[in-house]
Amino acid sequence: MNLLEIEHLSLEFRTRGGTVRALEDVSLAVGKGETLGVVGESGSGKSVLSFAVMGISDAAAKVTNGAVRFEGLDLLGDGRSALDELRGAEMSMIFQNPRVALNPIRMVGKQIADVLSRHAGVTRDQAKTRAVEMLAKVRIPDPERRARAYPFEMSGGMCQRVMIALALACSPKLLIADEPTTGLDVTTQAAIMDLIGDLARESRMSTILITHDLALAAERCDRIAVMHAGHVVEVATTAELFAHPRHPYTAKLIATTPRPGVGLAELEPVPGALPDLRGDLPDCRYSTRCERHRAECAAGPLARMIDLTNAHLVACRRPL
Amino acid sequence: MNPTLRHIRYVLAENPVTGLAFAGFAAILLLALFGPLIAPYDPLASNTDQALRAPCWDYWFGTDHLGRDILSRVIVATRLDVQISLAAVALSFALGAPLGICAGWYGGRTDRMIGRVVDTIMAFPLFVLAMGIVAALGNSVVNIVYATAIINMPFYARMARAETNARREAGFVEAARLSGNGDARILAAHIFPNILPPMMVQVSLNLGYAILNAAGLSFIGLGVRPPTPEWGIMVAEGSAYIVSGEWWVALFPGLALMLAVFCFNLLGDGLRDIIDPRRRT
Amino acid sequence: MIAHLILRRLLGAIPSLVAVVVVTFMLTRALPGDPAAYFAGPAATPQAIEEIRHKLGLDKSLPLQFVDYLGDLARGEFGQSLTTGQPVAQDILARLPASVELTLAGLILALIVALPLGVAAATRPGSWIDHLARVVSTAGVSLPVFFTGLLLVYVFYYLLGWAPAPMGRLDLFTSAPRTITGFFLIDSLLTGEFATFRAAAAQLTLPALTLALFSVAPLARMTRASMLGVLSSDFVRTARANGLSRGTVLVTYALRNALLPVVTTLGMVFSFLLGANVLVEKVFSWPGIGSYAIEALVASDYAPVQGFILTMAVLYVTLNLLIDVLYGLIDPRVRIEA
Amino acid sequence: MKRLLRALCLTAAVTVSTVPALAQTRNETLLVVIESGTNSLDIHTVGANPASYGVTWNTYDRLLTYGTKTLPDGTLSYDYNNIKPELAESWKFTADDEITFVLRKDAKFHDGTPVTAKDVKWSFDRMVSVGGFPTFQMKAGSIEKPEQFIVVDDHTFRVKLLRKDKLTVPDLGVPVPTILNSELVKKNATEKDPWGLEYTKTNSAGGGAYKVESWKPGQELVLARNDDWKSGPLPKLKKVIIREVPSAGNRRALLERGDVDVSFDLPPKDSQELAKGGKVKVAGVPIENSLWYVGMSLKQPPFDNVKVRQAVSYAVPYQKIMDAAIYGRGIPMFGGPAKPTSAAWPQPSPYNTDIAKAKALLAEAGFAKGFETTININQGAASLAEPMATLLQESLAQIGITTTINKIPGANWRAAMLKKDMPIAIDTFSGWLNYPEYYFFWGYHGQDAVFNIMSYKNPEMDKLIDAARFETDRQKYEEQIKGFVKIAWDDMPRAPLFQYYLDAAMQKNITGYTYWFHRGIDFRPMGKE
Repeated sequence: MNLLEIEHLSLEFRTRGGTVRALEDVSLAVGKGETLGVVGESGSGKSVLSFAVMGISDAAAKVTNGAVRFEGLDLLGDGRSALDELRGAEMSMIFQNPRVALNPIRMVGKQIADVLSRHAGVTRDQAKTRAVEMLAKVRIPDPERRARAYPFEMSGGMCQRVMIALALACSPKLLIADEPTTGLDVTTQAAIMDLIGDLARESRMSTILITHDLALAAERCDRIAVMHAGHVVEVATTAELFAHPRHPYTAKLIATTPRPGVGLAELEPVPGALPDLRGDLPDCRYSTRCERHRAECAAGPLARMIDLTNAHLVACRRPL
Repeated sequence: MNPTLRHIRYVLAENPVTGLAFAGFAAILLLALFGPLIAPYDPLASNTDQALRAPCWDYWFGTDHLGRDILSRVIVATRLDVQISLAAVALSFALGAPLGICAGWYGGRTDRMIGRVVDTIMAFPLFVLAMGIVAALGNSVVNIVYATAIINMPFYARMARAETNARREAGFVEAARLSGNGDARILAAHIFPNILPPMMVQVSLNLGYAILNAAGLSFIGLGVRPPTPEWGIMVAEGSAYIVSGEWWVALFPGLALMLAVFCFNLLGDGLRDIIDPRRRT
Repeated sequence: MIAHLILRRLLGAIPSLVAVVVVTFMLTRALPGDPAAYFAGPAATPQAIEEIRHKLGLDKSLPLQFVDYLGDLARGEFGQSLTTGQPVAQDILARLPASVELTLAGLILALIVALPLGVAAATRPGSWIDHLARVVSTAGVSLPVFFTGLLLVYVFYYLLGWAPAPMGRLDLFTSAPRTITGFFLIDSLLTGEFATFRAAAAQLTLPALTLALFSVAPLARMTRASMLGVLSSDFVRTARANGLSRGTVLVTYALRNALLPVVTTLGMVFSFLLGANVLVEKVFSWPGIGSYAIEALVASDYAPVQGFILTMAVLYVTLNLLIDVLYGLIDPRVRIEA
Repeated sequence: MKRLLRALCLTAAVTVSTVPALAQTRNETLLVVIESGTNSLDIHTVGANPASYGVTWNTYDRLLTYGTKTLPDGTLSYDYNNIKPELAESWKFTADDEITFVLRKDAKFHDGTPVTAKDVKWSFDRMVSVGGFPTFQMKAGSIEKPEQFIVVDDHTFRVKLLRKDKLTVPDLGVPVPTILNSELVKKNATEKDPWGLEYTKTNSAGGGAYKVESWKPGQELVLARNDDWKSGPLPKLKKVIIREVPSAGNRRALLERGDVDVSFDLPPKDSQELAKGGKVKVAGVPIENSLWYVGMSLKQPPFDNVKVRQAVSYAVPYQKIMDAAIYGRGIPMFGGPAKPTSAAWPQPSPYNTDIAKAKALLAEAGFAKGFETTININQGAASLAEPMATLLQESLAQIGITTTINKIPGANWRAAMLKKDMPIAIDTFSGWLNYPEYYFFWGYHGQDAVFNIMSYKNPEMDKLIDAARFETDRQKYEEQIKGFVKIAWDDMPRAPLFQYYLDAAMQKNITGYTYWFHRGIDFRPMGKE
């Protein structure tokens, strides 16, 4: 059984400018111990999806359809009340911009201890000791002293380590890492990703890695889901996806991804901009940008996720 | 429909209170314009036989100690009160905005000097400063306006300074500079129009404060000359009658005063919603 | 570090204080009226008035009077109040605690209402509670304080008889506690006079409530705005993602951060309230420095007006310092980077 | 069980015995609320305000005082015609130009020092030397120079008279000539302040019926009975607390709810309603030798024209003012006979509200179309004067005179009076010493005193006033008075409005309240039933 299953999830934002259909009919699954990458341009709905899973969506967000099952428990339905207990304990999340994602006026050790005393059923003192242990575990030197530091006194990489310590404090089964390396320098990025990978393997933790960096996903993930304008357009194992991208968008994305041996000048951006998600949208939201777009693409509803071979799913009438 | 109008309509629909405030504001303006035509009695005519009548069919708001109709006085007072607050706010805007813009634009010594002036005014207890100014210059509407303007000036100067500072390096300013505009022209034609919207919010909030300030001055006897109807002075006069049971003398002008200030304040909120949806407070 | 900050702030405040002294002097001399004529009493001849003018030093030229004034200030002399007949410094010292106690009580009362109101409004923006909070707090700030005060007296003292008579800090049968801080509430507790405490608290309730009504609005608005900002910030999202309880998220994470701008507003509101005090003290016969200043102003009694304004300016500077310190206590960034 | 019973009895006994004790203190304590209190404990100090008159009245003794009489409505009043010894045991004219006082042998100051003639002389020297109001007031009774005061022996004191002045003796019973403890004050005097004014401003140095127990300027004054007082019957009240409550509404509420015993000098509307309500009693006595009036400055044209002044006098809405401004708390001073028929003062003027006549007079004066001018009032008395001004303004508008109302801050009022630049002013004046010529000397005399705000000058009137001052023949004296009153009616520099009441409202159990010309409360005869 999969640890997490997202089924036909649709979500919209009610705003002053109109209703934004941020997610539409999104289905995904994450197995135990698996690392799933979710890639796409910014604004494609990756973060919205992860927030929906964690149940920390904006107040304006409204799930109109679908289910999110964690170990079989529907987090949007019957399991809603359990969500409070799950968050931070069974599933947790780390964010981009670690320096602002931590409480600026609370010592980091305390912030970790807060999580522990909430979920792990330990006393305040025990929580403190465990917090220092967690800091050591994420390879922060001199953890005793660092526990008493404030986020602004630490580097971005250090902050991200703290965030990881925070997320993993209660040994969750699922970690959602939302652009965990954005804003960090290259060496730190690698160290952070190594850390996440190591810790995940150690505890057979499932990971969802959300990133706009296809190269990073290629390096770290077992499977990859490509998102575009609130749709999942393609899902496949990493090797399969890179070898045989079937969706034109995926192909474009891969083409823009830096590879060893290709100079920056040769990279081409994905042409066109993401469509406005308010108002009427074509069935295939990529159609306005798609070079392969034909009249027939608009004929009849688009069947989601055509299962090709080898668990390779794509949402396109004219796949490559 | 153009987007601005649509946005305004949206804000109004979203926030019924703002709609109410706009309606109230319109009503106040109408009263200020046409008040003397609507008032059922001469607001200045005394009728000592009818002194201190409780609200009744002939006198909806009752009569005061000289038998004057309170409803008429409340209505007619609208114009003066609106005039006082508009004039005071306009004046403090006219004083504060240029000072703030200069401080924010030139920085350095200019900024420090203007900052010093503003700090000095702020270091006074503002209401007491207003009292002092009115007492020193003499008891007149014009001096109330001056006093209110002076004590409100720092708020405009500070705001204008901050807003200008934030826009000093903005693209449109750079563009204007490159196309050979002098400082004065940039400030007047580019900076000023851009900082106007946030300043307007401050203006509407200050309108209410200006009325309260004038009322407070009236209460301690530094106000409008009798027998001119003015809300503050009417409350002050009426306050002497509360304990003896003639509550209406103070209550109705007090309510009018409150409603006006209330409308102005909510209007400020509404304007802020319209101008900057993100910063709704 | 904080000491360094305080010192810098104090030095920075000196030019403002000097300007306040000069402006105050000019303002008081511009007041109409002739104190000499006023205090010469009934039936005074011009000659008698001249005598008094000389006695008061008012026959000297303005610059000379200013030099005299500066000399007095340097010696710590604020002059004599003609209205109460006492040295101004002594009057102000005796009355300042009354004003400050009242203002603080009003402020604390306002905070008790404003913080939860602001938080509630921020957690449900656009809801009925948000609108209610907005309308209620705006209504409070729309009322002239003297009107609110009178109304409260009428209803709670005259009609219902719940509140004690509005005649100052204590009723006639309770004697003031031994002066330690000058705040009756604190002094009576320190000396263990609980009856006095009750009496003082009872007298304080209505005027403090009047001030609180006036100051709920800015505090609640700022709390709401600041909470809205903080609640949508990344670290609150982190806290929520970590499953921290609603209370912890709201109070320990969001509110503490949201307090920073509220503290700044608090300072502004406090100095505003000191001004509003002038009117409230008049309504409640509160023996504070506000009512003292009004009487002096109306009598063109220079010394108390000057002393009062100077005291207020110093208070304002001190207040800003306190806010800086408070800021440092809440925000480690200020503390460590200072 | 027995023990419990005993304990119960004991508790009951304690309760029973403490309650009356408390009630006893409450019964011997008087709570007074006033608008604003004294600024000095000594009437001789610079700028001592009117509230200080009442304080010194109770805390100091004078050589002489006045007896009391009962007015027709039952209220007690001081008796102008009955001058009594106070600190003096007796006094008599020992020569035509000499009064000799024999002091009480047993009188002591509050600190126990016996009162001697030395103290009296020092006190008299002081009041004629310090300048300002005290010196001035004594001059009114021809008491001017230290050389006039002679110590005969420890208990005999003599005053030499400069001239025969009928005001000399009455002037010794006003609040000013207090007898101070000279040794105590001298000890606290400095070179700069030889009369120790700084000391007595905040310290009481007398031997009066009450001692100052505590004084918080601007808040509260507490007086305690001087149990050793010998200059009169021992007062019933052991303690008097005078609290300042600026808001008139609050003062009324306090009284109506029974939280205070006396509210003094209250607004006319409150007096009228409280008197009508019957819950408390209101003692209202017309203030002697006093008058509210509309003054017109002869220095400000067109008020130099007598017809204009008369026109205004006919336009004043007298009855409306009586009803709406002072709620009947005064004696009307209009609509009297055409000529003065008595030598009383104040007395009603022959004027009445008559708009037609006013218009005609204005037309005669050449102002048929009216003119513009200002009505000036004292901010400090605005609660009374403002309604009057408003009514006057409305009435004047009917005869074409457009006016603005100028509220002049209390501090500026005296300066404005001195300048005499107010075209129309509404004000009051009252004299302590109850003589018509005293009033006219200040209000109408060509010496142009500060209270002659109209700057009215008429040699004929001056002659009559001056003559009346030293006239001994009753008949002639009355003729002189009628003479200058007649001139006042003809020339009409000021239109009399009413003689105002001094109102004191008090709980029904309060006894002994007495009206005094100085308008302070005398606590000595007061008590509670």
